[in-house]
Amino acid sequence: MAGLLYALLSLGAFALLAGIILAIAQKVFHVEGDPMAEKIDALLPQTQCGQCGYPGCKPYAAAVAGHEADVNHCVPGGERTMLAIADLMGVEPKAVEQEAAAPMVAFIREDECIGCTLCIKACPVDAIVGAPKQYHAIIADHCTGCELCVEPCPVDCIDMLVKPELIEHWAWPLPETRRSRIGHERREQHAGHA
Amino acid sequence: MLLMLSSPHAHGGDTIRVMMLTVILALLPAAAVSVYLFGWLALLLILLCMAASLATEAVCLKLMGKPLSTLLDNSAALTGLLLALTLPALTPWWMAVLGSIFAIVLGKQIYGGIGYNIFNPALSARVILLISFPLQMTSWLVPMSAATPPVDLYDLSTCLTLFFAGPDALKSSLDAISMASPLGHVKTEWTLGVPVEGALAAYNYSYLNAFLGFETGSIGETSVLALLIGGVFLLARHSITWHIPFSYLATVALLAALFNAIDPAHFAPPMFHLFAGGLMLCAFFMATDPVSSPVTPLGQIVFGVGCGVLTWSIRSFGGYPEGAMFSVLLMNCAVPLIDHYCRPRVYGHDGRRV
Amino acid sequence: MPAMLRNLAQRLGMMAHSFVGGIHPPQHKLSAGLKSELCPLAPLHIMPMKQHIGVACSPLVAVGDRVLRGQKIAKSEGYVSVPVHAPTSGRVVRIGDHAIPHPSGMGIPSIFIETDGDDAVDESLAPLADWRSMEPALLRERVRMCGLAGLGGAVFPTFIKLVQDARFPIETVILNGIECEPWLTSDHCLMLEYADEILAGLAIIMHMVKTDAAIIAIEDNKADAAAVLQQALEARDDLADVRVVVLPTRYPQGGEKQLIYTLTGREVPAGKLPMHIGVLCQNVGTTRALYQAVMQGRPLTERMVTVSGDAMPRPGNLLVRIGTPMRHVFAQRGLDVFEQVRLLHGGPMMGELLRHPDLPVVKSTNGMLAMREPTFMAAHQPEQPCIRCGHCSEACPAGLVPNLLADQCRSDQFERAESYNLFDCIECGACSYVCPSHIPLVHYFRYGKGQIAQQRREKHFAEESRGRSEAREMRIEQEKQARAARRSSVRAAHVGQSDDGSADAAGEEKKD
Amino acid sequence: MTEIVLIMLSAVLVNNFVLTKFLGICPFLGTSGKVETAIGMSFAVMFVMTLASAASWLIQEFVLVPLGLEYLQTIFFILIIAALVQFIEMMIHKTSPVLYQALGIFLPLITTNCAVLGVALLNVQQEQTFVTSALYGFGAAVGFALVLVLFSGLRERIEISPVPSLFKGSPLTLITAGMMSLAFMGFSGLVKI
Repeated sequence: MAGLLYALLSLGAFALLAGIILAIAQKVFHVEGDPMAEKIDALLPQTQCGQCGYPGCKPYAAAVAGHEADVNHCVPGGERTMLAIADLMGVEPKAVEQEAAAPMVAFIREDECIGCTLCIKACPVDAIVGAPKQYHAIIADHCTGCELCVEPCPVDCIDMLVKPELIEHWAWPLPETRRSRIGHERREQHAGHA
Repeated sequence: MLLMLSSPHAHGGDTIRVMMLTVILALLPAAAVSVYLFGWLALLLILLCMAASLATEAVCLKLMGKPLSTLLDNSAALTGLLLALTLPALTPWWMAVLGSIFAIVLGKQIYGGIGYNIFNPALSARVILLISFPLQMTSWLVPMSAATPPVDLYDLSTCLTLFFAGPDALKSSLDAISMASPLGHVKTEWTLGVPVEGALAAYNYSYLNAFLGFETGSIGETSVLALLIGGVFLLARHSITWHIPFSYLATVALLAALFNAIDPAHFAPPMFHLFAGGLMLCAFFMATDPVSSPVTPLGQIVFGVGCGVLTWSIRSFGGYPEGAMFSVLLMNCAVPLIDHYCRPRVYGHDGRRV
Repeated sequence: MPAMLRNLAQRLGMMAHSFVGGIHPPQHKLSAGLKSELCPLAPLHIMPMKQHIGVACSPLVAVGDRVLRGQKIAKSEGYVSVPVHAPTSGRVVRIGDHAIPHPSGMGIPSIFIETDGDDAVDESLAPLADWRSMEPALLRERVRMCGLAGLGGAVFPTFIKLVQDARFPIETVILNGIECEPWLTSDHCLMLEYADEILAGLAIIMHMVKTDAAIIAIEDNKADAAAVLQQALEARDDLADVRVVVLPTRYPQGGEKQLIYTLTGREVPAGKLPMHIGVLCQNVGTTRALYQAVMQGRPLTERMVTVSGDAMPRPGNLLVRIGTPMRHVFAQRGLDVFEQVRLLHGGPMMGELLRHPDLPVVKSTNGMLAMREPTFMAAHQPEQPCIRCGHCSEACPAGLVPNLLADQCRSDQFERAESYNLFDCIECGACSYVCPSHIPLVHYFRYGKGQIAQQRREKHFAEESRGRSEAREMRIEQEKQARAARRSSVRAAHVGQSDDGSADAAGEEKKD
Repeated sequence: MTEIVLIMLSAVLVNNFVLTKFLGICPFLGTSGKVETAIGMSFAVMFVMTLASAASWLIQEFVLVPLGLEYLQTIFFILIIAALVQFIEMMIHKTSPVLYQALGIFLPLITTNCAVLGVALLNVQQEQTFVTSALYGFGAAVGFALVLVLFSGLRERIEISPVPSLFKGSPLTLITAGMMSLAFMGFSGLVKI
């Protein structure tokens, strides 16, 4: 009987001690906010396009950090962004749902624009300039190609054009050899897991 | 047809095939000595290992849908030859075939073929065999250079019987035709309390014999002279650099000299270490295998020193008499990290980088 | 082995300094020692708006304008930029895109000039014969106006290097006559024929950067050029502290960083310029062009081009007007059928493969090579797995480990590639040259560098977008608050009308 | 002094927990994908293992044996380990969120890492003193860290190799671990403890 008592007492006392130490540690090492969300946000392309189903890049980052969203919802970021996030989160990569298209910019056909300012209100990065009853124009260098301005336009005068390729921005493709495809095969294999 | 082809539009003309062939050529002196010592048996072993390696490689290539022309890069032949040279003369034929299959499949093809293996294929097969068949892998046939060789190894039919049917077919036991290797002898005697000098004297050990290759051992590792000729040939042809062999041998010699000076009864002298066992073969042909050794000069020196320390430690303290093979395999594990931390200094950067 | 002996010799102090790595490709200098010839004028010249490193120019002329040789036809649109000049007299017939010698095969805006055959010269720039008494800044402006860019192949605007910075005084001028690329002999030819002009140009450069010390570096396969320059040097009395140094032939000795180390024993720190260690490096061709710009008032409209290759019937060194279609130049040396022939712009080690000969000669064109298809393809055999032999890192003059870098680039591990100093690669091609597996290492590095640059641009753009998006959100928030405040004040006023007491209270609250 | 060296050598190389005793295989395979992760895991395990072996010795000697409660050994040891793991988990979450993410489930799972419990139980079995049991725990952890980091280097290289699809992923990982284990057999008999 005494043995049982000793056992219970010692175990209880030890557990209590451990509990107290851990409680103190919890206070000391308390983590404010979610540092992961910021790290993920830094990887996102900031088009603020909402194609992920969240109202912008930051909310999506927060959702991923909180394990509420998958890593593969960023369409404009494409595979590379997905891999970077998966890498950061330490989770298996998943196939990107939609192929990222070539980078686009919006273009307003000025002669058709009625100056309604609806597109200006829709643009998440203030890339459209103009005043009521005036022609609006897109600052091509600021446009993220999110297409959010296309829908609100009452006269459909906004076109999405492929961003012109500059010789300065031209980059060498991978060599066309059998071995060079290993990297791609590896990525495809990861994609196949989804 | 217009591929995107980047500069340079000139090439020096080196090929994998020629590099591998160079190593095979460099091994010929050692192979010749092995045939002199162990007669037809050595030749059979070498040919069988090479043939089995090539056949295994062909099957693997076929299975993976790669072009069979890859066989012509000579790497499978080299692996077979290297494996054969590390085997004792008494290795039965099936063990040689098994070893070749291990070397090609587990050692190389499983990692993606030539260039991707992590461990030296021949050595990994050798270690698998050693651990699986410890008796056969540590029975050393008495060579033809001995005063009274128990079997005539220059007789083809005797050798064929021995090779394919084993010693029992010759109405003799393994013990009757085998002897201890110098390393094994010293280790056994030490555990019995006999100091190194005494053990060597009892063995009739002679440095000259060991240098020329008249002591027993694995068929290709006996002759220091033949291996040195091959090594110098490789160095001259720029197939290997001096870093690994030099640092490896120097480390073993230094450690041996140091501890021999402290306690000559326990620790064998440096010359003995350098001439004994598979050290020379490992230093010039195994540790220098480009695929499984570091790329950078500093990394190669670190690699060589690591091999040296491990070889000497295992020989002096370990359960196995010979540590050269293990040490190279162990250092193979560390190659990616060595490569990462031992990069050369980059132009315009000082000292270490992050 | 030679590398080992060399390192040993260096350690023992037998050789002063020598860059690490390097290779010894066969020289093939077929056109060495041949007299230069003038390339006849082509009927049409194509002047791309960007022939240098930096910002593109914009045209100053319109279609139909008549231009004179040396007339400025395009002005620079930024600091790192130099203008473009008409190569001969004629009429502007078109302004539009035309392909340039660039691996992408893309075109850039160009001015097309139809030659009238007069070759009338624009004389508006006066020779500056008394440069010794002139301010360096004035001479520097002349160098800029004349469109000078490094003619060794890098085409970095020359005037930028000639800047005087009190913090970094130039101690030594290095005149680069190494020309380590196989086949090429254009600098060699210039040194043999225009030694006096090169030395005069050197004297001007030394005046501009206020130094007396200079080294003329020449490889020992051009001993004749070294002798000529030495002789010309002795004939002058103003260049006492100038030495001609003959170096053992090794590629890439002519690389600016490698040459500076070999000659001075100092390295250009990463991310810095030679200027920061007190060195100025100039190519001999650029130096002669500088002489012409200052002493003759002639803008850069012509350059020496080696036309060679094993498919070239008559190799030679030609003085070619910039903008001349390459097809015209090749035709001068007997090549007009381009089947089974591969054309290279520059030398075989760092030059670019051309898709067709209908491209203009530009300021960077130091050579035009025509290689037979089998010779060319022998250098581009199928890639085999890396056997990690380490020959590439032995050959690398920058101290990189090319095979690991290539692995990283191939599998898109760009951060790691950067930490392995991918951007210190000078793309000399020594690694690919020695690779027994025929791995196109330089190609992988270019891929990696391109991808990293693109990612940086995207990241930069993303950060800017984030800033704009956050600013907008903040503005909307402020507007909302302002509206809410307005609404509440309106409501308060409303309530005040119906009940005086509470309106007073609200008013007092507002004051607080 | 010699004894200390021998204990360390024995724990790190000869009786390596992962490659010779085959303990702690789960985190060995789970966290060796990248060198950085492996290094983080190594430090976590080193911390837990060393402290756990010291603490468990204390508990064994001053609580369990005097009270005759040796049968509660396992529960007590697990409790110590769990508390330590909780502690280090909080610490890593605070100091390195990325490592925290990368280690994921394997961080709390150190609790059930049989190597940790194994070293504590072995210490009791081998009747070590306080110092030697702490050393043994530390040595075992260093051995774990050594092979984990070496292995992660190998895996990073395998990752970019064209491995036949049949062997991609865990099959080749296990084979490679087996080869490493074979190589480590070379150490057998090196230290007789």
